[in-house]
Amino acid sequence: DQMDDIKKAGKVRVAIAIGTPLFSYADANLQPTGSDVDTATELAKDLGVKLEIVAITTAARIPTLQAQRADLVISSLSITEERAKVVDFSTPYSAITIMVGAPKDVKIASYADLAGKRIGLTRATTNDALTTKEAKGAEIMRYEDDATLITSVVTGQVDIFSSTPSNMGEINKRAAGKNFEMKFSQLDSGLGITMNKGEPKLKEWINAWVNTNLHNGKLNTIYKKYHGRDLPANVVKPV
Amino acid sequence: MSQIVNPLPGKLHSGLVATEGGGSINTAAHPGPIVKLDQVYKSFGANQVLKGVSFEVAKGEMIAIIGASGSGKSTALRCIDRLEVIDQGSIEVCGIRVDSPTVDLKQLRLEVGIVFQSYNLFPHLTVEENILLALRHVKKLPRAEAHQVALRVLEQVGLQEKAAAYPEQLSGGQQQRVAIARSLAMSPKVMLFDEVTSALDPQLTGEVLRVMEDLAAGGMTMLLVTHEMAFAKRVADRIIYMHQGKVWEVGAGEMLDAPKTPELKAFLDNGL
Amino acid sequence: MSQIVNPLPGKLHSGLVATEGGGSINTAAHPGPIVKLDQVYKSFGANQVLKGVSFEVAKGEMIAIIGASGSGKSTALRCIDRLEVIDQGSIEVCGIRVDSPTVDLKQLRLEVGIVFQSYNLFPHLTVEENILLALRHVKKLPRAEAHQVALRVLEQVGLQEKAAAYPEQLSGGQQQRVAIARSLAMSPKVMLFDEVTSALDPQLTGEVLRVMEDLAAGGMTMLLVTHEMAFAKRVADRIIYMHQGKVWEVGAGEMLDAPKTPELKAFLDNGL
Amino acid sequence: MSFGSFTGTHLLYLFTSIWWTLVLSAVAFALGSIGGFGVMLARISPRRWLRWAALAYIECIQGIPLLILLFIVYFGLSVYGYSLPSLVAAGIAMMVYVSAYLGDIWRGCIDAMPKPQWEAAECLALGRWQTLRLVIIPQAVRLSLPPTVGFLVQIIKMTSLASVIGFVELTRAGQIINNSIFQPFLIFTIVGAFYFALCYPLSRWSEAMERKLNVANR
Amino acid sequence: MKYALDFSTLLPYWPVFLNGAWLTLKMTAVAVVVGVAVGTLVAFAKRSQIQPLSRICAAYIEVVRNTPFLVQIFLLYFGLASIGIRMPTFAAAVLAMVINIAAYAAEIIRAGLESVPKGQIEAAECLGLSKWRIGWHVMLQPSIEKVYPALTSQFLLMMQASAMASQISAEELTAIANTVQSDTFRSLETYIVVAALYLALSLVIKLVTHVLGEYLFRRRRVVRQTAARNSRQAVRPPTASIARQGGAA
Ligand SMILES: Nc1ncnc2c1ncn2[C@@H]1O[C@H](COP(=O)(O)OP(=O)(O)OP(=O)(O)O)[C@@H](O)[C@H]1O
Ligand SMILES: Nc1ncnc2c1ncn2[C@@H]1O[C@H](COP(=O)(O)OP(=O)(O)OP(=O)(O)O)[C@@H](O)[C@H]1O
Ligand SMILES: [Mg+2]
Ligand SMILES: [Mg+2]
Repeated sequence: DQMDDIKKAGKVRVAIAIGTPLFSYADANLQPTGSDVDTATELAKDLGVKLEIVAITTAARIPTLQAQRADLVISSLSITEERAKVVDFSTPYSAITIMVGAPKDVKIASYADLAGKRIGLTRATTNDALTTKEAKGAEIMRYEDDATLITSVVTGQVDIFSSTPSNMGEINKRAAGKNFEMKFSQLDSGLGITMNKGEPKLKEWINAWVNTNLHNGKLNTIYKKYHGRDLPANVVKPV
Repeated sequence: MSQIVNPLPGKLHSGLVATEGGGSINTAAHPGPIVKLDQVYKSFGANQVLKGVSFEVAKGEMIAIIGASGSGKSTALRCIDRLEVIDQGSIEVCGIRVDSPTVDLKQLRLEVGIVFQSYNLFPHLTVEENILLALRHVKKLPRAEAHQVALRVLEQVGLQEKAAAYPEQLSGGQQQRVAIARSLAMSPKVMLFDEVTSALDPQLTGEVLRVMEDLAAGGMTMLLVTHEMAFAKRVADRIIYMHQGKVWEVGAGEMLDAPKTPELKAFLDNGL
Repeated sequence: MSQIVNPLPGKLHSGLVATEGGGSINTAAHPGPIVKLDQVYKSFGANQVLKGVSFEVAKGEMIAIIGASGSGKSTALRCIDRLEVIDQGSIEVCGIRVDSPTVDLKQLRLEVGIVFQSYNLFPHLTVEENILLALRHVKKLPRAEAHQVALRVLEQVGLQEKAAAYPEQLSGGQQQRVAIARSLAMSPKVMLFDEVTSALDPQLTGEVLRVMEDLAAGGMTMLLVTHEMAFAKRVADRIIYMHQGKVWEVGAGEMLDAPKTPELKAFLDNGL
Repeated sequence: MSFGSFTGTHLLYLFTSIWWTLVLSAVAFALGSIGGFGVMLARISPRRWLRWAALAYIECIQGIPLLILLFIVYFGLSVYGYSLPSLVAAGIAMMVYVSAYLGDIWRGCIDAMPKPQWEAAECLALGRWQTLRLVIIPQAVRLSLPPTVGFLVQIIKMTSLASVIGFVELTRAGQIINNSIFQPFLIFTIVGAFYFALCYPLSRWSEAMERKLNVANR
Repeated sequence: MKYALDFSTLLPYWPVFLNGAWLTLKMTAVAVVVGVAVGTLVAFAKRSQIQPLSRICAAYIEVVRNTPFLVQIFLLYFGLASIGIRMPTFAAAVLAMVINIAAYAAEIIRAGLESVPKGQIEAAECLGLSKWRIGWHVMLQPSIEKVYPALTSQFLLMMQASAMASQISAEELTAIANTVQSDTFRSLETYIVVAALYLALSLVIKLVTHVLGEYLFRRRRVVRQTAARNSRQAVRPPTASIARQGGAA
């Protein structure tokens, strides 16, 4: 039983893809930081064990879990049906908006407008799955993590991207004068803390923890600290 | 294409000077000797190798150069084909001033054929391709014509049946004969040979010497460095004995029987 | 460790057969010759090199094998030490059936010492280390004892003072003598020598031949391939002339003065 | 354009990550040498099946990118329940890869030893393993030094691939810094310079040794 | 935990895998052809008498050979873009590969050029062949023939190195693998399949280069056949020379 293992080891291994601005990234001192990192820290504290961050790439989030290299993944992982077939999700602890962004002077209003255009995104994300399915005829450029995507947009390798508002904020900070804006929203999705299947004890504890901390406002504080706004209402459900 | 034809004050020499007849398209007819060295000096660094070498080769003449190792024989030959640039003096080949900085190298090398001790065949080409290379790309002969020429020269050296072989499949003597054929194919006015048989067994040496003798009999102007005294004596019109970078003795084959200088005597006593 | 001692029907031979005395620890005393080849055949691919070679070497005998290049002399020697496996026939050395597939190679090679034209010293080891190598690792002698043996054999070949030198610091003749010493150190019952002086200058050849002569005088059983006719005639008890993979003539040294077969006559006329 | 800036902290971080590059290189080389030695022995074994097996191993491994081997080892070992730190995973993958190449290089060196040396040792009643250990290998080592050092350079460069499985060595450190300050040109130039500083002396050393060998053999 | 390999999930993806393999092959082919051409020029330039030119070439070769390909890719892709030079992924990946392989090829070809005996060049001069003709017929052709094995093993390493282009969004085989494994959650199986595909690709490249070598270098074939025909005498096995070691990692 994983819960017992964690307690016995005295540490919880949480896989986090460092390279997702605002959720999980390296600060000026190259220390991991972001809302997911804070969430993991709080969780470990409440669990009464030490936190060990397993740094991974975005595409490795689920394989790492399958490979038993981590006990949990807290890494802006959207809850989807496909993923739920192979791993277990907690109830949403946070949320992410997936959107298509582009410079102000580019006219895009829907998936149809993307045909024939190059759009950048991060491999093995919900953006990837959704855009690949919907944006027929677009040339999709897949990067290994959000940071590489941002580097590519900032350096001008691609102009149109599917990402999150927070990433767009980063891009706008770095690529002055391009004025990237949100063209349309693709999906609002809840993020789950992810664990292997068949761990009822662990799942129960995590769900309870998420619930508690949503209602005592702790998770909202963390979110607001990095993203500058409150968690969407559909995440913070009434009791 | 204009040559600097510079008729130097004529010098007497013992050879037979025939006036040039038909001649190739590019070279103006000139009355002088085919090859003429005048007070040629050449050093490698501090090592003065040629110290005022002068001699002439008349049309149709065959001259053998002999001398101890290091006496400058190869260097003299290399200077004639401008593989080395001389320091002082003048060299003229078929009316071309070889020492001039503006010498037309291509023209010079069409006039002169040279064969070395190491055969220097191109290993990745067949015997025929070795011969065709320059015919096609320098003389720009059409394929069929070049092929005819190649066959003719191969026959001349007795190797028609080896046309499709690669150099490594031939004996040393055969390779050397191909090298001669390759030079011949360009119809040079004069052929230079630098110890072409030194690397060969006595038996193979025979084949190559026979080819050279045929050539001489056919009227080719030839200048050869050799250690084969008997051959030199029998075939050469004149023999030049070089010693320490100078022409020490010149004469007909009989000079080997009665050397005038002690140096030549010592050389012959050692060598034979 | 049991040898297959297979007493073949005895064949007469002109040599002197001495019965084996003391013998080494591992080999059963056996009455026959030290080396015995019987109808040995050996081919390389389609090239049949040995075509029914038979001869015997008795204890203390010194036999010289002569013959033209390619006649199979080296191959015969190599077969005796099982560096080549024969196709047909039998070879027996000190009672060991060399042709048997289960032959005890280590035992065989303790009985036989062999020295080649190319000395094959180990270049990364000093002279003494070359000799010590097998003493320590095959004979498992303690260091001090092995050192004694090394000194003794080096003295035997007159090279005590070179013990610490590396092979490349020695002349060819010295290297060859070290190679002999290295073989001797293992106290073989028979020594094979394959043209051990062919690569040497006449002067260096002398040193090596003297060592071999001493060895023969000391009663070592020896089989040597050589081109040194004078030496063979003077020192060998018998001479074997091989021609085209066969033993063509056998006899004492005088047979060289009066060859019976035209082949040996031709060989001697060419070679001397 | 410039955002954030490259600070001393970053430089220090890169410096310390060189250490991990060196550690991984050392591990890969040490493990790879052991494996390579085994592969070499198998390649020259008198047993035919062993020679073939070694040949097949070499051919297979040399046909697969190290990146893929890394993924296979990283994910493969752990789905069977071995959860190893990425240093170990990278070390094992590189051992497999390096041993195929080193085994091949070393076999070439052994083959280049003159056959009479084998025969001379054999005639002194030395066994096969004794001959190899006492006569052949000591000589072959000299011959193998230049290509081995040359390959060490390859190994150092290969460690950059371990970045994709999250092992923080020089290249990964560069990526992490870039993700924070977005100055790829500067950062990767510095990273490249560090690699150059590590590899260039080794390359020159290897070349110098090779030249010396060639002169000695002439 | 017992894990059972299950490849059936990957079955629907075979066209995707083949696409990736095809792109890998295409990138490798273009890089090899252009790279060898550039490398040849660099090899001649490094031998040239013009000091600055030969120095620049030497520096280029050393820098490329002593830094990881991955770093070169990043530098080229992001670095050039951030100073205003932008290019499509395929072009960027192939350009990085060309820059890489050209340096290795230059070094290999230079070794070949150096092994052409001086006498042969002189012989060609004496036949009146021009500098260019000598460079092409007398120097380059036999050099290439000699170093062909070293070159082809470099091609294979380059094909493997192309896997790193996945890091800059080129959809070659490795990138495909990353996507497929995140779709199917079958990472081990995916990478095993991809390893097998790479192996198959390298066999294809070996086969192609072998056939090409037989076709281009007629001499080897002719000499071998004649030797086999003429003498059925057993030949001693040639001593293998030490494997030349290159690499693109
Ligand atoms: N390229 C060179 N650079 C420096 N020294 C040279 C060069 N070529 C020849 N020499 C020197 O010039 C001298 C004469 O050499 P050359 O080859 O002309 O002698 P040779 O008469 O042909 O002797 P041999 O009979 O040995 O061929 C020798 O001392 C040689 O060392
Ligand atoms: N390992 C081998 N493989 C193939 N052919 C061989 C081999 N060893 C020897 N031969 C051939 O066997 C024949 C006899 O060779 P061998 O060395 O026994 O002659 P030899 O009498 O010792 O001559 P030499 O006086 O030249 O040493 C030769 O034709 C040689 O080419
Ligand atoms: Mg000379
Ligand atoms: Mg022999």
